[in-house]
Parts: sequence; structure tokens; C-alpha cells
Amino acid sequence: MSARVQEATFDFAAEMTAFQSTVTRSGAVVSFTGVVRDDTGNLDHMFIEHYPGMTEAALQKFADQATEIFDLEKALVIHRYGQLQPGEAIMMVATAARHRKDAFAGADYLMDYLKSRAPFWKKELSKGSAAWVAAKAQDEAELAAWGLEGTAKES
Amino acid sequence: MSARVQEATFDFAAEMTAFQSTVTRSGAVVSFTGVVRDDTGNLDHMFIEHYPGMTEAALQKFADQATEIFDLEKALVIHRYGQLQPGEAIMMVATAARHRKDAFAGADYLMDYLKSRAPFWKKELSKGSAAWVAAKAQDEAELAAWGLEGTAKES
Amino acid sequence: MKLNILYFAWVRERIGHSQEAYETSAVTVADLITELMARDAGYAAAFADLSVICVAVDQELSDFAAPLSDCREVAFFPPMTGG
Amino acid sequence: MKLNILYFAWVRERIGHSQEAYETSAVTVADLITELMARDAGYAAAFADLSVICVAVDQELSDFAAPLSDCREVAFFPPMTGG
Repeated sequence: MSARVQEATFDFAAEMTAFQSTVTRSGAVVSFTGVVRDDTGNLDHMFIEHYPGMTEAALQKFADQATEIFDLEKALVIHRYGQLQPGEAIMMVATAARHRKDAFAGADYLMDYLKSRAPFWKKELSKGSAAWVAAKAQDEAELAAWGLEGTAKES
Repeated sequence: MSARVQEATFDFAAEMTAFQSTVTRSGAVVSFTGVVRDDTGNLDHMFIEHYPGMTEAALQKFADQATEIFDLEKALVIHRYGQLQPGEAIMMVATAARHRKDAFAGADYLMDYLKSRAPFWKKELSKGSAAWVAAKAQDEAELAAWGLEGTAKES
Repeated sequence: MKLNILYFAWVRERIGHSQEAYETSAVTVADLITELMARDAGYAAAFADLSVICVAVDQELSDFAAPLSDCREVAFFPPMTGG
Repeated sequence: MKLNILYFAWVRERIGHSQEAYETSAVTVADLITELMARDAGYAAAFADLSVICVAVDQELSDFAAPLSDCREVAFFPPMTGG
């Protein structure tokens, strides 16, 4: 289970080609990509801060947990930090499993943990203003819905 | 909302690159790929039969329904027919939405409909035997879980 | 009424051909199945277990009670296994 | 006890630096926060609303009641917004 934290862009297509080429027993492969969007029309760029050391460990832990819970053959997480322009990919996850529901659930679970438990902070820098993105109560609710929160917080 | 039925292989990486390049307002992109797996170690190849005319219409309908229900910016379905070797991709779906849960749900919904309501039939040709793949009760249950079955059957 | 009837997967294999033009006065899909089953052993075998037979009328999924009036194409096949 | 304390995002901005070595006899994270808030207005502002402050002790998410014995690194930050 592979987890990477990097400042550089990544090539989603190349990552998926490599991921799929190492999958041998899974009939189902799911990917998720998060992209910087300019919802207001004013975004200049996004800045992502992270906690070096803890970030890598957290991503690896979530990938390992998803693998175990959803019986994944393979899971991949890549998350960027630093300055990102609108349209650039922020992060991606990929999962491979025998059953499609497991591949979907594994990726969805990974996303929910990444959103609220991986030490990243987004700041939106717009013309004339800069604001840290606030966490959403919705994100916590989605995490809680897995019914595994106790385990994750304690570990 | 794009739907294609084809005998030829498709290039997942190239399809995703093209898909993402036309997405302008969605922060979340999800993909699913189904791959031929040889679970028994005896599979020579898979043969997929379909219903020309009805298949294309069904895929288009499911893609349009998913787009409306989950507020997708864009959805793509590609499904192959004919002879496929183990390791080859059978089909893919991609969805783009503002919210990640919608992108996931849209792709999951599309898969559930494709599995049980698109006129494809899989035959597994193994050394010394050939058998049509039986539909799973599980697939029907997953379709029913969307609570939209009445609509789909009547339309 | 002249129908084009299509068969897919093992329904096709049991019947022995993939399509045929067929003249019928059957009112519903169920009536049509009854007629077809009387034709020969292949048809009878294909329709022996209706719990695993699906039907599309003019390329829309339908059911055995559906009327055939104004319809041009009927297709019979096992439960679908796409994806 | 000498701790390395890290601050991220707007907690870092309010406090004015991203990390510091800090000598303390605080028993819990809560005690440490109380000490820090007394230092200057920046710290007081950073910790004014503890409902939006998270803590990691030695790079594991923790809570304000956690003991600091044997710990080397404490980090304070807002709720995380990855993904």
C-alpha cells in the first residue's frame, strides 16, 4: 500500500497505468482525483500546508486500514502540498479489489479520512484576500458514518 | 454524457486525460474500471454478447440518469463486447462532480445499472468448458438499494 | 402481426438461431412464449424456467404481461451480466 | 521537560512562528495551552477558541487531557482540510 506526499505535480494517467499494471487478482479498480476549483471566479491560487513526518505516516496508516477493512489487493494515495493553480490535481487515491463495492468503499473511506484526519490545511489566495479553508461539519459526519472513528482516533 | 459500446480495446489513461481536460467546474473525479480476471486459473478468454441498438440506448439512459440524480458535470461509460483476454479491461465509467460523494455515488449507481440492466451477457471459455456467467442476487439487491428501481424498470 | 424476435446468450444457443421474423396473433409476451414453446424442444428448453428469462419489447425492458400491439421487435435473454 | 512545539496554518500565523523549543513542567496538553496563552496576545488569540484547535502528541492525533510525560513533540493546528 503506497502513500506519497509531494510538492510536484503528478501524472494521473501514468500513475493509473502503473497501478493497474501491478494488479493481478482484482476485477475492480476505482480512482478518485481532487482538483483545485475556482468556485468564486476570484481564486488566484491555493496553498496547502502539511506536517512533514506525520502526514506520510497518516496516509500510510489510512491506506493500510482501507486495505484491511475492504480486502483491497492494492491502494495508492498521492497528496500534494505547496502552491497549486486552479485546474491542478491536489491528490488522488486508487484502489483495487475483487469486488466492485469494496473498491468503491475503500476509495470513499480513504477520502473521508484524508479530508479530516490527514494533517493538511488549505488556504485560498484570491485577488485582495486570503483565507484558510474551514473544515466542514459534513466531513466529520461522513467520517463518523463508517462507525470506525474510535479506532482511528486512538491509533 | 457520453456512452460508447465497442469491440476494440480502449486506452483508460487516454480516456481519463481527455475526460478530465473537459471538466471545468468539478473538484471531484471518480473512475471505475472492470477487468477480466481468471479466478479459477483455467480461463482461456471471456466472450461478451450484447444487443446492438438497445445497449447504446441503455448506457446513454443510465449515464443521463446518473448525471441528473447526482448533479454530475460529466459522465462517461465505455463497455466492450466480443472476445477478451484475462487482464483486459471490460469497461469503464468516469464521473465528475462538485462534491466527492456525488462523484462516488454517480459512478457506483452507473455500475449497478450496467451490471443488471444493460443487455450484456458474459461467457467464460475455459479449458474444456464454456459457461454463461449467472446473474447474482447480490447485484439485484444492490440495484434495489438505490430505491429507484420502479423508475428504471418502467422507463 | 409480423414480429422480429431476437434471442441472446444461452436462450439463443438453446433455440439455435439469433433472430427470426415471426407471424403471430399473440396478444401478450406470455402468449407469444406459449406459442414458441410449442414449436420444438429447443424453444421448450429455452423457456422452461421463466424465472431466468427477461424480455425487451422494442428494445425496452418489459414483462410477460406486456401487450404486443404495435410492437415490431421482441427480444428474449437471460438476466444481464454487464459491468 | 523540553518540548518541540509546532504550529500550523492560522495557528502558526497568529503565533508568528512555526516551531519552538519550549521548557515546561505542564502535565497535560491543557496545562501547556494555559501556559502558552499567558505568554502574549498572539498565543492568546491562537488558542481563544479551543473548539477549533487540534493537537498531535509525537505526531499522533490526541486530545487536551493527554499527558505530556515522555513526549518530545507537540503540534497545534486547526481542523484538517486535506483531500
